Amino acid sequence: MIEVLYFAWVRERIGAPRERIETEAATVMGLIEDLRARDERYAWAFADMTSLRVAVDQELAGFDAPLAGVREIAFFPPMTGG
Amino acid sequence: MIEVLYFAWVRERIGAPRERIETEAATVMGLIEDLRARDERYAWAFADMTSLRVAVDQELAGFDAPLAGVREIAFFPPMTGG
Amino acid sequence: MRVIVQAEPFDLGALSNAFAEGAGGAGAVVTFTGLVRDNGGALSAMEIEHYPGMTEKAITAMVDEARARWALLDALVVHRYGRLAGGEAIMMVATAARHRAEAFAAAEFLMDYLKSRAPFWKKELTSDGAEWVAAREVDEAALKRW
Amino acid sequence: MRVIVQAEPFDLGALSNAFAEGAGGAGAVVTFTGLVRDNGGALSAMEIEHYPGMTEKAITAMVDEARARWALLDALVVHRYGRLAGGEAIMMVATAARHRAEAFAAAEFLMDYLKSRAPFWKKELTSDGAEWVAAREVDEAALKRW
Repeated sequence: MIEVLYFAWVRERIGAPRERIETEAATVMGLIEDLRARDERYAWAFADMTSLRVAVDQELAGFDAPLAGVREIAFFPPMTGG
Repeated sequence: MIEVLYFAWVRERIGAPRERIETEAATVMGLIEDLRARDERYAWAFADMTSLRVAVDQELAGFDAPLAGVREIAFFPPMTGG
Repeated sequence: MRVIVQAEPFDLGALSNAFAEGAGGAGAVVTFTGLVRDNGGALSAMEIEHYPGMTEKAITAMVDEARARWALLDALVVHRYGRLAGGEAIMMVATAARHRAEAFAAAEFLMDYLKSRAPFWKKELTSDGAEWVAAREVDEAALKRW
Repeated sequence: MRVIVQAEPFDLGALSNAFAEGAGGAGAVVTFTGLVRDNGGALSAMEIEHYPGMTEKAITAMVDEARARWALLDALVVHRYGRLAGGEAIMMVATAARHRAEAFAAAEFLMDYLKSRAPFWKKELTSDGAEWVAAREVDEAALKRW
């Protein structure tokens, strides 16, 4: 079970700030493909990968990051703080 | 008659903050040569031209600046504000 | 070194004074303050979302990186989240060093990283509706100079 | 736009708050504050001489030049003269612009010019005696980037 978090318009498209997901995917990209297949809300949220960022256990990561031992994944658009 | 002002160690070497000087010199450099010839305090103050700066009527200028029509000349070391 | 993430407004003046007084041996203090731009009254508010848990960790890592690059005597980062009105201060950065070059460079470095690597997202609320602020290419490009 | 040359101490915090509040439409405010470095207590005081008459004129010309180069919404320069104790603020610069790049660049530009082109001279008063601060080559070199 992985805790999956969504922020900003990713959260709005999916309609939830977080959820617990059971996955057999080996990487972040595998998880995204699982989610896309699940529902069109996910397909919409993950449509444009260039405007998507991911954090694995609260550190920025690449889509090829492995999921083994990971507790928390977050998906969000490019940051706009400051 | 030109009002001549001295600042920082130039003032200390000459021993006065300002004086009125009658000069026939055509340029700032001519005035410096007049002053150097006058007294060793001036010779000491104007010994190293690379560490000397001049303002003509309150604007930074070169040593070749003409004196015609000038009311105020100031001599000082490189600025160290900020 | 202090990192503050809060919903409440902060007092730029009080924080600046305390920072300058506490920066023993410093000759230079630089502050940057980011404000909600009030575009002729068109912007009514800004909503800032963040990622609790990751936010302070990410900012602390940036401050540590700044300290590794420049001889900083002190650094402060404050960033708000939640709803802010036009003209309100969103965040501030302060750096203290012996000379100005280090203080300026560290403040700009922290700002560039905060803009594009700290988990904050801004939504502009105007009379036309709400819209997520898009990341600016110039902000991503700014990271390349460090 | 304001240029203040005074012997009295100034309140960095109060000036920063007033500046940020008055900078309508600004998204970015940068301040720089120069402090008398207290070298482990060895420096007892600083004496700053200036050229009344020329000082405000020279600083105003620098601010005008900064406004010509960057789209500044506001700018402030405060510089003290006379005797200052270790840790006291010597001067400050504040700039306001829509985006941070302009505010940072203008503040650094003003600092570089103030350091080497505004008629101020500093004398350090230590337990070893009094000594005029020598101009640093790095400060003169800093002007070349603009």
